[in-house]
Amino acid sequence: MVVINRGAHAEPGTSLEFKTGNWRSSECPTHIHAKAPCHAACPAGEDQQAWFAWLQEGHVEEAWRELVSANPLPGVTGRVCPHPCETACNRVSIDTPLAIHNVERWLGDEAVSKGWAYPVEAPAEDAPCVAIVGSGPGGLSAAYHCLRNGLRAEIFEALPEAGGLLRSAIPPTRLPRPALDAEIGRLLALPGITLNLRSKLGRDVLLDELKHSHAAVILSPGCGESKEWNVDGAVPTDLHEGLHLLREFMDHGQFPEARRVAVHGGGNTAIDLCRLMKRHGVEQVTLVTASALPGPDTDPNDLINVVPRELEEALEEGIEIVEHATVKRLIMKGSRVTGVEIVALKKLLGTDGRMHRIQFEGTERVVPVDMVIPCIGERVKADGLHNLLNRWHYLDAKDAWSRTDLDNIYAIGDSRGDRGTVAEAIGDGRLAVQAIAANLKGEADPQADDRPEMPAAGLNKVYFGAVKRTVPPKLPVGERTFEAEIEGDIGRLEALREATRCLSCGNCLACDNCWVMCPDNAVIKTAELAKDGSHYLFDLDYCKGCGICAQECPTGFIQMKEDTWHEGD
Amino acid sequence: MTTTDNTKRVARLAELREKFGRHPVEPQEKHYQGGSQRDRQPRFCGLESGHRACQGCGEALAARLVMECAGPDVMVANATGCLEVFTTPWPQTAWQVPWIHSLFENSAAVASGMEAAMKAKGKNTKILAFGGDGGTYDIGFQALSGMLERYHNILYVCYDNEAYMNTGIQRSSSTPHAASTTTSPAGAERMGKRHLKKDLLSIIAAHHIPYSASASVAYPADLQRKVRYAMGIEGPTFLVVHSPCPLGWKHDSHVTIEVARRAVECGLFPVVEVERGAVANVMPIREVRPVADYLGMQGRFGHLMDPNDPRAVEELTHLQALADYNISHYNLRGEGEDPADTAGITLVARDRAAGES
Amino acid sequence: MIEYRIHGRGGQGSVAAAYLLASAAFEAGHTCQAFPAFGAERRGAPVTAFVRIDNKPIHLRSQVRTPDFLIVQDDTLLLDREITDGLKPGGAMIVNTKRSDDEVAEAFSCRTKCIPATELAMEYIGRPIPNTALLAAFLTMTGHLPVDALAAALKGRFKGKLLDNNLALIQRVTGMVEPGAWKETEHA
Amino acid sequence: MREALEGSQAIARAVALCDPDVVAAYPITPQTHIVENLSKLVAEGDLHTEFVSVESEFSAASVVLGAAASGARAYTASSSQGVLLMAEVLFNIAGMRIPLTMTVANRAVSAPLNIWNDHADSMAVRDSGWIQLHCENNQEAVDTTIQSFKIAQDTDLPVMVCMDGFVLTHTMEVIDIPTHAQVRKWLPPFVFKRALDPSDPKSLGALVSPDFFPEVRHSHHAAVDKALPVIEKVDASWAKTFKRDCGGLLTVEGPEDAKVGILAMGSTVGTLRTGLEHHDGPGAKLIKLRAFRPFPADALRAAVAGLDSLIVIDRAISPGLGGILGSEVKSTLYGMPNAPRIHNHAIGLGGRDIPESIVGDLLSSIEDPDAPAFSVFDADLSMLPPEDR
Repeated sequence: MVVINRGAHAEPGTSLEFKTGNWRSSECPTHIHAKAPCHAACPAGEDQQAWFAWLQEGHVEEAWRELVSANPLPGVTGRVCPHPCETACNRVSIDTPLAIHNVERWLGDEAVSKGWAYPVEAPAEDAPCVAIVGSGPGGLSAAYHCLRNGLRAEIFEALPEAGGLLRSAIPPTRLPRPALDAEIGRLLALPGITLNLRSKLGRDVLLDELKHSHAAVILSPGCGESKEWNVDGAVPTDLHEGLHLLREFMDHGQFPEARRVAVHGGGNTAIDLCRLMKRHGVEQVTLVTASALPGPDTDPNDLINVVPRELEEALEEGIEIVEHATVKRLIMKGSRVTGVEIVALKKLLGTDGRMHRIQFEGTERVVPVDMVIPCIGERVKADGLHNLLNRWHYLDAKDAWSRTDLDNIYAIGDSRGDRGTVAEAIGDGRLAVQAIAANLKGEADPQADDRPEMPAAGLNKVYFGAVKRTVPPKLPVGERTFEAEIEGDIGRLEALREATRCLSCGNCLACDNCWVMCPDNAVIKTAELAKDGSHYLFDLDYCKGCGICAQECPTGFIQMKEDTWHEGD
Repeated sequence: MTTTDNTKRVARLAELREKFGRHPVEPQEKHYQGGSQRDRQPRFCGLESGHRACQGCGEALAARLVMECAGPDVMVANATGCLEVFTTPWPQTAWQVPWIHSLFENSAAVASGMEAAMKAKGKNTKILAFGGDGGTYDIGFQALSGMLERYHNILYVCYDNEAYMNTGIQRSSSTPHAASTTTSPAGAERMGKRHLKKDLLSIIAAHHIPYSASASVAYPADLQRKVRYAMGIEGPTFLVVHSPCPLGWKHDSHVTIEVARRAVECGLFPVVEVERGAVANVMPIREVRPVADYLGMQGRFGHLMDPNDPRAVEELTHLQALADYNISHYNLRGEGEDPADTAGITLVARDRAAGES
Repeated sequence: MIEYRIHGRGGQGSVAAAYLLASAAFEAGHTCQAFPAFGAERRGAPVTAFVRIDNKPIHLRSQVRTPDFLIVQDDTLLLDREITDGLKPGGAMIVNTKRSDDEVAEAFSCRTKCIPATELAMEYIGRPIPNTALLAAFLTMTGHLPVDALAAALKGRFKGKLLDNNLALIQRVTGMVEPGAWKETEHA
Repeated sequence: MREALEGSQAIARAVALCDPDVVAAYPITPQTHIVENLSKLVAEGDLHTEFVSVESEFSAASVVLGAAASGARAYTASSSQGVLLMAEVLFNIAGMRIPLTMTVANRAVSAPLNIWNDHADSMAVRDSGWIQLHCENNQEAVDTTIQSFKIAQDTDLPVMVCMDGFVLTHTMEVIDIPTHAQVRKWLPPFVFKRALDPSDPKSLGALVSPDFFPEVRHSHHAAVDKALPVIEKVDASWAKTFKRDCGGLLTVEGPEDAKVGILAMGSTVGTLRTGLEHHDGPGAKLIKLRAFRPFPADALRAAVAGLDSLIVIDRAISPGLGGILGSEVKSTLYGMPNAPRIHNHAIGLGGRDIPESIVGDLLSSIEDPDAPAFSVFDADLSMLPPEDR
């Protein structure tokens, strides 16, 4: 019963009895920790936004620990990765992407120099042991993630040194050996990892044995054999294919004599080879690629698959690149090559709905060369794996966890045939081990991270100004040798400064915008971190659903979603 | 946390009671539950939730921001208008401070009386007077001018949403030129309001009071700084806060802040500070927007957006000229304070953290 | 009850004269009532004020239509022949003028006393306010209020030199007129 | 102490005796002298109050509203157009049940412009919900002013002390002004329970929906109604202390067996009394109505019992109806057995001088069977063209 008081006055704050929450027509604000696009794009599974958040607060070691929770080799990927994270970075919509790659490398090197401990514990003595074939980035990642999952790892490497293609195929100008050795060394020294060198599958150890002796087998042999090169007409008897030449050069520092060279292919191996040969004294190096060079209208699917920086440096160094072309025929003088006939080519959609490479008749021309080097990709060496290889000489992995048709056998990295980067191999290793660990515990496969990605349009860019991207030091073309690393270290100050450029896509910045700008006082600030990782709660008893908080959230962490609230909830 | 805060509140109440000579009473448990998260907010909540403002109301936001840094030792005189109606539907009130509503046009005079009462009783409780643009620019203007002239120790805050919104969007002297309202509708003969927005701040400044300023809900930290500054001044101070009205301006409720921000960025609502009649400070616009960016978001200017209508083009050009005038008159173009100003500015404005301007 | 009507011009202090007379009556122990003929007149315009003096409460609020006495503050007002309208038979008029009593009395057919009050005021007070001189002459002639009551009333209004000058003026005027000359009118 | 004082000066002195915390007023003839005298008291240091020199009557009313709502004893004064300019605030003060005092120096309302006395101004706001008390003379005005502060805070209602402009405000008469000590002893300090106060923050002036409005309105009506005994009690208490009263709600004078009565408010009563004293013939009862709001219906019925005719004097008219007081008296007496016949006349509009001889004219007019139910009694209709009569 209402009792009307004198003059009809009201007692303070009584409006709280009136729940305006039921005014929301359809949507209510929700905290959504969407994937930052860098994270979504990272094959290794790093959450760059998360470790940048640590850096923003000046916690460098925490940033590294966050980073290596997914990728144990930041010193390596920070040098060799084509960094799709930067391509995806939302800062592009304001100025230029974050220099994630450079900061990652700095973090990796910092960890080595400071001797920070990897965030792992020694597995129990009787912990299940996983056999890993190959010590390339995939194998090393798998071994590391075994430790993170409480498993032991035993690596079988055919060569006398660990590292796989990191050692055999990547020139020290991109990945100096001391940096590689230091990071791999620290990783392999972790308790719970056993490394067997010179243990070649099919010769020193058999797959069937491993299947029985170990809880699971991860095959990470890499691609050690070049693909067959199809070209019309005759080929020289001394035809060298690219990977082979590269390895030879790594081991002996020598290339066959040639004045003018044509390289056929479009990957990092091809570019590395071109640059090394040019530096070695070859007058003219021509790369013939079916893909396109980057340009404003270039279809990403058509883009040449090399690290952009490497491509840029190659052009700086005078490599000639013929895009949208293929080698049709070799011009021979006896057993010697005197030229290559190249023809224009493009990937076009066929009537069957698939992409086809179409050569255009009448566009043929001849480039005079002394040597032609096919560098069109590699495939798995069959040793010890005969019955597992498919018709293209790859291992068939059927899911995201890299399972093969055989129980407890996983195939990761380049050997899957659908991979091409160090980061992908590292990601494969992590996922395969997570599946194995779950499997051993009798659990279902781990949930894939199906969070939506935060698009640039989801941010409120008003709150972010333009900031210049860090520019790493670089050796001038004239000073580039075969050993000295071309790109330099950005240093602590630049790394921390670069971190301030991160937009924290989809992550709460605790900027207070929602708390400050709610006309209905329906955002509650909490001292403790709430479950969703922010310091704010929505008081849906009063939220009218105006959407200001979502609109003004700088990072898109607040989004308007379908309302599920009922009064009294 | 709970106990500390409750202890603080009880101590504060005791202090106030001491000051006002009241018999101590326990805090009313009903509305100060102490234990809830809501009661532990690290800010003073003078305007509570549960008020009946529209979704995305700029005025409700502005009033809340003002109260945060003004209260609790204040008393408010509120003119008739949306703010009054949506906060105090009897038997409820959203106010946590002493508050009185009398009439549309007398909040400045009622506040004068309250201030005189405080003086007579030797108390220094600050008096606030609130009014909308109708109650300030128009019907309450005389009372306001009198209050300023008599030099009462009052902070007058005008929540400027540029029309009589409470009665259904009729034009006021604060309505911008060419805006369509229910009493200045756009039609075949007329392009909305025929007259200009009154330059109230200059008129207020001509009273040579210690401090008068404009602010915008889009820049809450700036707004709150101005309130704190005014609170510290012994004498009359005046603040006009640009407060978008989604209903009257005809924009979506979620873009309230964005609309207000663009008003500042295009120069149509200059954010300035005036001390003793002289412009002391302005909020610089780093990147000046065309007025169309601001006007185009709002239905009240919809009739100006037809590039094929020469009348629309003329009015749009006129508004652009008015904005340009403001920019040159107040010298608004420039660097300085980050325009995207929030409470957590250091966390957000990465360019500033990076040392770039 | 004795009723008075005071004629003057805006700015000459007609109301003040009425209040002064009423105050004097109060000082002498009477009840009194004094009020102007309320108007919106400006400086120089003819104005009227009224005084009632009695020994019991005065309830009547109407203007004085049949005065016992007239006090005329400015002889230019004599141009208005109606100035003596309603004057009770046997009533008397005191006029601020340099003219002779007879001249004015003849013109208006009533008992008249002329006092050059402005000149006297200028001499004693330095301002052309005729009230003190007129009232002093009037009270001396009627005798129904002691002149001391006027002095007391003046003491409630003025201080220092101004008061002394006014009191000196009273002394001077009382010597100029015949005490009790109009006394019988009190019983009229 | 008895003094010969101008009415306005006496009112200013009376107000000062009540120690008001806040005074706000705007000058208007004939209220001006009250404000001037208050200003002078402040200037001389005889009155310590916050004197707010506002820019309009509207603000004057608003200022005292704000001040009283903040727990201050507040006072204002106005007249005529000023009262009408205040009208909106006056309704507001009463509706919010805020206790304060206002003196109205009653004056006609223009057009045509007229600065002289009648009751059109206070009548225009009679429905505002204020208590309205009329004073016959300046002694009553002084006493009622002091009483009004007590009545206001005892009832949580504003009180309008109505005194005739010029006729009282500009008239000097002998008035007994109480001492400060006496008033302080008699008048309790100001208390307003709902006062704005940061340690107990209430909201005043809320929006009341149709769900509650009739109840709130009724409570206001009941409160004004219930002020009747308060007014009587306060006057009685005053009389006990100061040995004089103001006549409570109304007073009746004259022969017990009189068949004719005259009812009036304000200073007119004095002239009528004098007129009756001097009138030959059977005596008449004189009824002085002091409380116009609340309207003392019961007291009035008792006062008129036994009368055959009652002449009701109005000092304001409601064009198209006639006298306002007359109409209210009629409606009050309606249905009363042997109710007197009402003769309603407006006199003295716009300051028309009321001679004592009017009593005779009034009394003889009731003999005329063709007399209209209402007339502007002292108007010379021959001055009007026939079509405008």
